[in-house]
Amino acid sequence: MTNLDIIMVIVRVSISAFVPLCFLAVCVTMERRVAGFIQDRSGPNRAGICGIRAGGLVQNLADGLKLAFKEDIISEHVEHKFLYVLAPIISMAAAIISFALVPFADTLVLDGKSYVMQGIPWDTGILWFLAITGFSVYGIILAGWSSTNKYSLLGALRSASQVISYEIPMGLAVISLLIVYGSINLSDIARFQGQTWLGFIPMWGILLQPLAAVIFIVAAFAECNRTPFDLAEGESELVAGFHLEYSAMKFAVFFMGEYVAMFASSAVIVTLFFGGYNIPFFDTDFLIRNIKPVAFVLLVILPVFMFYFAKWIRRNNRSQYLRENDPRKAEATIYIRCFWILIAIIEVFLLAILAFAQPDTAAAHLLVALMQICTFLIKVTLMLFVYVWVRWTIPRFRYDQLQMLGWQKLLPLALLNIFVTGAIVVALG
Amino acid sequence: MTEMIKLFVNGEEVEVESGKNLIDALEKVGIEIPHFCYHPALGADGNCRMCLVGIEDGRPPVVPACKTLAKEGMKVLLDADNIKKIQHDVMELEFINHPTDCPICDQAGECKLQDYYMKYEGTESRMWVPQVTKRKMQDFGGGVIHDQERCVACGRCVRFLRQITRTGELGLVNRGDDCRVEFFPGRPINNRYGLNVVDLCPVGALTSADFRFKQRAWFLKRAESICHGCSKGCNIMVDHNKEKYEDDIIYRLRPRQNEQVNGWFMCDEGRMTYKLENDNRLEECTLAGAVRPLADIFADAERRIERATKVLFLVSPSASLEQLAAVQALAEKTGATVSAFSDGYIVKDDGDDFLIKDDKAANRAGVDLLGIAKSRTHFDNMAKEADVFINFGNDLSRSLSEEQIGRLFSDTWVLNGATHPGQLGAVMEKKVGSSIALRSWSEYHGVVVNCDGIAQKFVGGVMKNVERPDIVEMAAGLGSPATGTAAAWALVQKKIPALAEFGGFLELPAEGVKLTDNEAGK
Amino acid sequence: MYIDTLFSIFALIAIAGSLGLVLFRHPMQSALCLAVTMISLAGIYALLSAKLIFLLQLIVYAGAVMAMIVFIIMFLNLREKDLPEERERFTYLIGGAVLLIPVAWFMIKVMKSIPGVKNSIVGNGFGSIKELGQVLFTNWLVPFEIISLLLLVTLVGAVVLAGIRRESND
Amino acid sequence: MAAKVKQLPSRGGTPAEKVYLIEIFKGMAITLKHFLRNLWDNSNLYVRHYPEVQPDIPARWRGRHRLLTHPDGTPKCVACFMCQTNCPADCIMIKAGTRIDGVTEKMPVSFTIDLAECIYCGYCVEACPEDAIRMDTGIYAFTSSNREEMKIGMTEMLSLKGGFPEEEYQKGLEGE
Repeated sequence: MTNLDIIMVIVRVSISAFVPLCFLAVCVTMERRVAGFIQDRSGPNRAGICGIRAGGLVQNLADGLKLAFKEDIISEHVEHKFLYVLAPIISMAAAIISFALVPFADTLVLDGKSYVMQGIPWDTGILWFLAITGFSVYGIILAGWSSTNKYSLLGALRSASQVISYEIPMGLAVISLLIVYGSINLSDIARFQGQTWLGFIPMWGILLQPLAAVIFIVAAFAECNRTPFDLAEGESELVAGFHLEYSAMKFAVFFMGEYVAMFASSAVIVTLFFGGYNIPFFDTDFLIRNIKPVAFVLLVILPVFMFYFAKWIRRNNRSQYLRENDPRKAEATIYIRCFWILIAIIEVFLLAILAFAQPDTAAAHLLVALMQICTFLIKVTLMLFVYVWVRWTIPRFRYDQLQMLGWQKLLPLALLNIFVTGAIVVALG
Repeated sequence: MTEMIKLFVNGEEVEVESGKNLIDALEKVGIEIPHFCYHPALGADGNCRMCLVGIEDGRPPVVPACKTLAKEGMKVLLDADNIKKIQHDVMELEFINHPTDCPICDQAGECKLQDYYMKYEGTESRMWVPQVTKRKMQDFGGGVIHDQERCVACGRCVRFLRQITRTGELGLVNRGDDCRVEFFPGRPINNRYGLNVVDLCPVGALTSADFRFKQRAWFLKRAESICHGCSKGCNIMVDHNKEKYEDDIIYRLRPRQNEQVNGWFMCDEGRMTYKLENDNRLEECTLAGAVRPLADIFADAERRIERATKVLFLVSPSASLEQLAAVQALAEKTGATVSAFSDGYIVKDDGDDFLIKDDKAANRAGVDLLGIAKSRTHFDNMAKEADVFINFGNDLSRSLSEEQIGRLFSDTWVLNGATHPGQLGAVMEKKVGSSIALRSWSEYHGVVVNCDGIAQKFVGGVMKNVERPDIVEMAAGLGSPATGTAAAWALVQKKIPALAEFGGFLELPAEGVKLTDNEAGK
Repeated sequence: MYIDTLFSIFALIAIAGSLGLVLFRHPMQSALCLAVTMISLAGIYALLSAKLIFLLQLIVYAGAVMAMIVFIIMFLNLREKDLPEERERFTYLIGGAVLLIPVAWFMIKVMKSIPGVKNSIVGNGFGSIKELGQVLFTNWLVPFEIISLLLLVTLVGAVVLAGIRRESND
Repeated sequence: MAAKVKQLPSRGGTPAEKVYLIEIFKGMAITLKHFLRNLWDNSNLYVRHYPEVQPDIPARWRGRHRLLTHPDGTPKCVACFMCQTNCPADCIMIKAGTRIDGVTEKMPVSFTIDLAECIYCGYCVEACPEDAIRMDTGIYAFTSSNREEMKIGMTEMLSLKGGFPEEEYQKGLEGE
């Protein structure tokens, strides 16, 4: 192994392990602010360090600190303390590992060696995701059962049977996809979606397999225990469901596990149905061959974008009531300056590439990989937004409705989809 | 059995006892005739006119129910329009000068004026002339406070003091709207049954200075109990309440009707015994001066009883039959001697011919029935020999002086079960081996036998914050075969066959069971 | 070397898991130990480059079957006091172990008699999904379909047996 | 005043509605519209920025309790226990005693309300026969770091003043 190999392993693993964790902050902030805006409220807007509130991000920091320093209670009546502590760890670990096989950029070629941009460079792809998400049910069952609390137990019962039921339509939806893509490797799948159809329609999963997309997304919502399928928590009837007895950091781990699972399933949805890391209409080869024009376009677009972004910040970052020398305006100025400095740095790099880089060199490959990572993350963020958006739109299902939907609607539809897809694929040769 | 007769009320046939007036006869079958001045113990006076009822085909057509004997075939009208108008008009008359200060009146909640207003009147006042004002907060002596404005001049208090106590301190003076109850100048109420007038008063005119403003009547929980103040065993109602964050406290004792024992009344001393139940109670159980859990004390005492050559138990003559039987059973098991020495409970020449007795122990007859020795010589002899002495709630300081107690138990290990501190004398109690805080009579159930040989049950409704064992539990903790009240009751039934027919002590009739003299001999 | 170490680790975990399955008193703990064994077995499959079997082991056995078992144990909601008292379990365990010694000895003997095969690459793409699928759907098509049918019949039978009987309602 | 009843036809029967997804997307379009509007310009939010912008409270608002006094400064309360009897939260604790200021016979020796348990239902105000307790102080925020401080006593409640003019308060009562 060369040094480059080792560096690449570290980079890949850290991206696949830490990006989901970093996205926690994005998820939580988005959850709150989107909820606020949808309901015509403002969301968290108070917590700040020296007046810098970073759009609500500091609130997460405050909450994290609170949860970390809260008293960690394990009730006397908890008989199996080890399992009780193990439960949140399982759900968090399963969530993080399930992201390991999702490619976040096309295979990177450096010095003639190619590196698969996944946490674990393995080709079992989507089956791995299905296998690992199946484990998260252990965390829920153990949490609910070892809490020795009827609400927790009921929550765990609901949650576990829900996860087990929805795994089936999810797996069946994936099968019809696999018939189309002809591979279970997520990298292959992503690359497949980089092609275009008739020259202008990207061959995304959502267009090839709309029914499978709907089934998979619905099942993914259920697997993550998200509204409208969050009966496991059902605070109105079950208080808080399986994590009722958990406090402080153990609760926080459950909480984070849920968001990481959301991130992972968003990533899988994006990879399966929304072209993965591909920038629409531009496949990797095209970008690498035309690195100079691409860099130039970026060079122009970024400041223009920043200009409007700054205007937006100015408009919205101000106090909502009469105030002399509004400190939030000063705050907005700081944000804008920071962003301009960031843009300036990126511009310098782009200029350097424009000036010195040749097509098909390491720099070109790296720039494209970075662009693809950004694209991937933007797509995942949009998918996360859909999660949040759905949560604040659709009310919770009743439990029998939930099982009815899973077994009587999604399962037959998924089976039908397999038959139809198989027939079409065979007919088209 | 009394003879039953049939009569008609509002056209419906009812069967009532003969020889009673209409109010009493119909009350037995659940028909209420409103009245102020009539009281079964005081007889009919007929001054309030509230109990006027119609007699169909009778002459006169309207009669006071309190003065009319129920007769066979009588046709009584209660809901005729003219009767309703009479009731309404009487109520209106009573309210002309009534101050309507229910918010500050202690009677509110158990006031006949309030009840009858809701039932029989319920209209706004038509008066526009100023009300006649009279004296308020007049001290009648004997702990009775009088409010002349609230008085309905029914004369119950006056009649009670004339007929029952025969002291006659009160009288009705003036007439019309100036009529009021007064005591004769310089002679306030001064007898040992004076507070009964507070219970007799149907309205809030007479209130007890002791209970005044302490608690509202509707908050009070009631427990049917027996007064433990003397051997008469008056039937009482224990009115207690546990306020939020506070202890369960008895606010007052009221007499409960029992023709066999106390009629309708009780003495003033008896009323005040509730204070002993509330205040200055022993709270902690100690072992060698240190507060310890009950189980440790029991274990220690049991070991000492086993080792001892001679053990003496002292029971209280106020303890219930069950408690006595439980201690007896423990004594039989351990070979100990039981004494109920309690000469000090008898106060010479204190009693009278009405309710108050010399003997201040509630269950001395029961002690005799169970055959427990109580003579002084027996106790002295045993005390000298004993090396373990266990007191089951006997207030020995009443019978013996501190030095006497100290001399008797100078080299004896003592376990003192007591309800109040000082029952073995202050000096002695510092030296005792262990002490157990016991429940008092308002906190346990049981049966006591009064001086007339009537066995009566009582219910303890008070639940103190500090949990204490009662004597049955203490005996059981020391190893008595009677492990609970039910087992102890079975032992009692074995000793006293007259009680054997009742399954549990709660099945005893409310008026008590008269034990004949030869029961004691068995 | 590296593979051997991993194999030993997985084997040890599998053995520890199965021991735990037998030794723990509480069914929940036993079931979780079984899950651990299943996962470590999956690891051993992976070492044998049987990719599909590895994944199926994870999805079906560790994921679905064990989750189902744990789920049902959770349903029973057994507490320490509900468990039967097993006074003589250690006697039984030791007796069972003693009884198993000849069997183990026999097994070892059989193992040793099998001619050793050198570790060798068993063809490119061995154990991958594509290879397995091709074998299944060409050479073994008829048995595969028959088994599918059998499973379907079982499934329908289970549903029919578990279904609500409307007649008994009235 | 009777509640306005609006009858809506039962929905969800047509095939398009039974597919459910279409209706979900319609709903999501509504929420997205709100989201985008507020994201574009957050000055339309229906939010009062509370500590800085104080709410207007009507005279009928049930805030913290106060005990009223006669013009001569003696408490109107006669310790009749009506409020305590009616309190559904069991948060009023009164000790009564003989009156010493000569107004009537009875007065509260202590009058404690445990605000931690109070549910601000206003039954005490309605039950009071003397108009001695009111919840018209206009104080709606009450916090404390321990439970004991949440109990307010008689002197404190007597010292509080009404937050509204008397006519406005009476008008509020009539409105009910």
